[in-house]
Amino acid sequence: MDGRNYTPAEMMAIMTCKEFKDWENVFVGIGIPLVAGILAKRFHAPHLSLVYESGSIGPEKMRVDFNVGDSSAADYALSLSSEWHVFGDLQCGFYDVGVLGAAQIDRYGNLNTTAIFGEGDYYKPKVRLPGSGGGNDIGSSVGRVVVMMKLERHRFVEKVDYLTTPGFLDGTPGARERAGLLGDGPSAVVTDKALFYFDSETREMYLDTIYPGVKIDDVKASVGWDLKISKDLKTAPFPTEAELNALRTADPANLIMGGARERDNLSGIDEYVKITLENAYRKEI
Amino acid sequence: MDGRNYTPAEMMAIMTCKEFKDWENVFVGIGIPLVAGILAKRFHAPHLSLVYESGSIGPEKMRVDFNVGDSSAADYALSLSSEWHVFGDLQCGFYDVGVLGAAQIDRYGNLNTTAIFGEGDYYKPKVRLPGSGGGNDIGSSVGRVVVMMKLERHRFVEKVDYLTTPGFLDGTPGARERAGLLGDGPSAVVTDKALFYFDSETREMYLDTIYPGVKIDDVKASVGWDLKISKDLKTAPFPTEAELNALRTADPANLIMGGARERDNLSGIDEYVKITLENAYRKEI
Amino acid sequence: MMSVSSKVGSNNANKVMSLKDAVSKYAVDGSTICFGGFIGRDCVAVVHEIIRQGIKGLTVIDDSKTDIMDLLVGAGCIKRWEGAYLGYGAIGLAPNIRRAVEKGVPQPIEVEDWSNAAISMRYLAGALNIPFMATRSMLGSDILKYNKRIKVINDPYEGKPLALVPAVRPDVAFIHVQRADAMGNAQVWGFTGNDENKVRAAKHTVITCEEIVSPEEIRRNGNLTIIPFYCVDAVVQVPYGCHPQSCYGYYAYDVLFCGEYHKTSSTREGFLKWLDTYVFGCEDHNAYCNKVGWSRLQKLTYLERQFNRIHA
Amino acid sequence: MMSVSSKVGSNNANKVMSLKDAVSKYAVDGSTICFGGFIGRDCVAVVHEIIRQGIKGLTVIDDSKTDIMDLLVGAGCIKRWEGAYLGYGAIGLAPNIRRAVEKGVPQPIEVEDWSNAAISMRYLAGALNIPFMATRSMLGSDILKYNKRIKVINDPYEGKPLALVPAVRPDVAFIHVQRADAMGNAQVWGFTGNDENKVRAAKHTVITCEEIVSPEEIRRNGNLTIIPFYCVDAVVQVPYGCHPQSCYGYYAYDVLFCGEYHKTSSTREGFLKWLDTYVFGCEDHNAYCNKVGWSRLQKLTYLERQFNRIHA
Repeated sequence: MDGRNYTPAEMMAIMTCKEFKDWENVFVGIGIPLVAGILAKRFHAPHLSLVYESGSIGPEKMRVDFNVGDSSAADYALSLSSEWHVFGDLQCGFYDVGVLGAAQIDRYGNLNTTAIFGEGDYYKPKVRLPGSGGGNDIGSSVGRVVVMMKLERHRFVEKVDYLTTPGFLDGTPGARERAGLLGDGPSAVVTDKALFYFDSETREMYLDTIYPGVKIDDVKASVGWDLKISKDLKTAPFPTEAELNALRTADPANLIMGGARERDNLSGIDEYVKITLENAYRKEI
Repeated sequence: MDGRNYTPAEMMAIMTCKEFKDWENVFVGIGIPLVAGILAKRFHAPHLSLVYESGSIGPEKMRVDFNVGDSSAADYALSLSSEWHVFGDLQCGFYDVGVLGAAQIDRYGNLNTTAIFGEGDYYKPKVRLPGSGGGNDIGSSVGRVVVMMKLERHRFVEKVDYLTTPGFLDGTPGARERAGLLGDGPSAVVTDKALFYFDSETREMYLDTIYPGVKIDDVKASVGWDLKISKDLKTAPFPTEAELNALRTADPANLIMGGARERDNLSGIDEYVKITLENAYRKEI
Repeated sequence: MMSVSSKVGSNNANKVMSLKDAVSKYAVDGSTICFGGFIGRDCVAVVHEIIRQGIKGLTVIDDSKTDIMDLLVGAGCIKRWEGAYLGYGAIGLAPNIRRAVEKGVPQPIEVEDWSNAAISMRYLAGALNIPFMATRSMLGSDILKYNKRIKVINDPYEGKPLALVPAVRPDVAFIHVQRADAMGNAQVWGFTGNDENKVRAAKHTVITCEEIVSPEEIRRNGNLTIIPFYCVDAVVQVPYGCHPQSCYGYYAYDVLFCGEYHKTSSTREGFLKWLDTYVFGCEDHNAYCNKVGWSRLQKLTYLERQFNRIHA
Repeated sequence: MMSVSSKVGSNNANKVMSLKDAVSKYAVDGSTICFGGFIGRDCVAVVHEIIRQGIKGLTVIDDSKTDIMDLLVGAGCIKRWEGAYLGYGAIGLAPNIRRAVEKGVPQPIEVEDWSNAAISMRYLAGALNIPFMATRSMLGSDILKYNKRIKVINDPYEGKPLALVPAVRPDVAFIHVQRADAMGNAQVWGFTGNDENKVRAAKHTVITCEEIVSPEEIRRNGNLTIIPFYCVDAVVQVPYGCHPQSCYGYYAYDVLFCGEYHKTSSTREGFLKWLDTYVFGCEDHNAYCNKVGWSRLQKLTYLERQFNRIHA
């Protein structure tokens, strides 16, 4: 294995992890965002506290979570609390950063996780999506939002079909405050090909960093509006071997990063238990 | 000791205890009401659950509480919860009966625990009282209220100076419901001389039971309005020796029933610890 | 005006009953229900029994309940969902929910969108017996646009926009916990979701638990009793009642069993076969455990206890 | 608009400081404060230190806080009380409060009346960062008549009368707990009052505790951590910090010491002498414990542990 042998999902997790600062409280959703949180804790942000909407605050991450309500989310937590308290704490401003995925995003970082209308509408959508979950709440009140999604033209759209989670709304100054929202809104969009930030004046998403081997024209072609590009466009470094190793140890059966099909590579429950225990991250508790 | 050798306060505790039914949840305040709850549990209502506004639900009463927030209030409780949850549960209707004291009461059971105006007013009262505490909340939402107070003419008044806790308000049908109140209001007033109930039609307090040796005229003279008397006026039995014994064991240093001055009868902390442990009510826990 | 007595079940020392009786008594056709836990501590055994009994026309009001909702929707038990999330993150909807919403198979379901914080606040309002709660969520979003039961006001103290959400008062809450006594005092370890509020908001509560313990055991750690007896109507001992979901301190998530479910349920036929095997083919939860295999369940307990133990 | 960062103290591993420093930093003249516990777990050591430092002009917003308010009022620290209860049941007001309210000695105090549930809801609103909460208390009473900050509305869902009470956001909450780690994760045994909400509503929180323990000890029982580190600014170890009040699992109520206080404080002179002996005459809480006598304190611990033990 070397640092150039990695999947787009792995690159996305590693780029996301760098958006967290040490000592922050991160409100994490399930899947890749969570692995990014584990990774940050094992590298530059050992004092990061993860918070789960199920009510777990500051667990030690010794095994990967398959969902935000997996009992693993509660492993040696500093505080085992309630869903409503955690959302109250979110609204109080105690959480610095949240990570969200979406099916659609617009240039102001507004997100759709509810429905793709297609020829239809909200009541007869082409694709019904899961809904807000805690996404709207996080986008409304958390310090800043990091969005993780695949860079595809049908996802980066001029206007989202359904605005599930507010970004900068219409982008006018003070739009969030006028609506009554507390958090500072989206700060970064991490994709499988490039990293985007938001202009502090216009609130518009711009291309900040491109990943190794990706062409600017590919990125522009994957965005449904005339994308602005940083005057100081950067290229991301390759992931390090240490990062890739840590990532693969955190998700030893590759069930999160690799997805559902990886389950077929396991012979059964015995192998799964064995792999989990062999790769458990042991801190002295 | 025989059953005729008792204080008015002891009679009041024993009469109050009879107002509780087995299996009920009783929201208790401090002092004599609490001793009445302990007593009921040791006699006819062993499955009574006591609830304290500090957040304790269903403790075993092995020692007396000096206040509703004494750690004794939490002894082996079934649930140790919060003040706000207990008040929420009160508002949900989970508590059958509450016990309240007051400085003034009117014929409709409205209570004043805030201020005696005298020549003054709310802002310059003759006597400033403790305030509502949880009294208003209990009177608003509990199933029924048992009031405990001394029978004195300056307490049983035509109109309370300040309505801290609603009884039947102006006594008109549906007055409580119109105000938005949930509980059924006062059911009994237990005093040191007699027991009063409320007419289910007129909502007016009437004399139901007189204590041994008390004269009706004494009772009438102690009430500031033209008191109605039950056609079926009863005389309370003397307390039994068992009741008095239980009462005195529940409060072995006589600090609740006897009041503050009884402290001087104790030689010091060693004697207090000894008396408390010797009289502790031991259930197998 | 809610009568005081409407929320008070009879207090008695022994509320223990069978899962079959608890479900048939409280999960009647057309009722409104909710479930405890948050994926972990999901009421899976209860859901199997609801399906086994063929209960129909249920409304579920809940936060994120994908796994058990997929079963209930696929089995045709659900009329309406008021909630926040039905899905598997990037994967999208669960298989039966997708078929119901996109093709009306086995039947269409009504969906009303809320956020998780909104549902949490709706249960908090129910638990306090007040008609609504305020939240700063959903402002500026299309959730408001399509859900007219959310009212945006300028609050009377600060004059700023605020969303109001109405209380929930479901007919019944099913909550799985680690330990309860026969009277219904229920103790939870791990995150607690909205359970403490659901049981207070619901007209009836059924507790399923890993272990029924003595009241004396409960009294040793009253701080863990987040559900007091007076909220509870029935207590049922159902060990491994959350499988294949996790139960903190008792057993880990069965990721492979869930994987099989997803694969099998990707077709309607596969799902029906799955139901025949694990629900209709098992007369009760014990039979389900037999079918899953006690050795497998023990391994999940072993795995969990390498990470989480209950200290009490 | 409240900035997000205004409520977030710096997260760091070690917030331990002396009681003297914590009080001088957070209980500044003119600030608005509240205290944890509910008579049991009263912040007595904190109150002594506030008096020792001569802090003035405090507003206290709280439920039932008779004992510590009597000290603060008598020492002239209090400008205003927004609360529910200052008294001893049938006995009436506490001695210093009576003198302040009835005779303006040592100075008058402003009093605004609420009920305990109303104060609880004001803190719940603060903890959720919403401007108000609804309650069915106080309707039809004179509390409403004299307190214009309680707004009676016909609620927009059911059309029935309802009282709204505004959120509290005190400058600082002082909370005494049994155990906390240096980062501020605080665990409480016994009833919890409104503590979980006070720390979230307050701009700053100071935890005093019987014992500072390791984070590993906290992690063994995360369900008891009702106060997470991010609500906390300072952690102070103050054994017997509630004496003469009780601390569940640690020591019983000192009824005789309280009796002496009442007797002595029945005159202003007696109270001032008491202050000289137990507050000004003790340079810190350790000196207070010396004066009370460690043997006496140990007896209270012995007594408490005959009834309550912490199982963790």
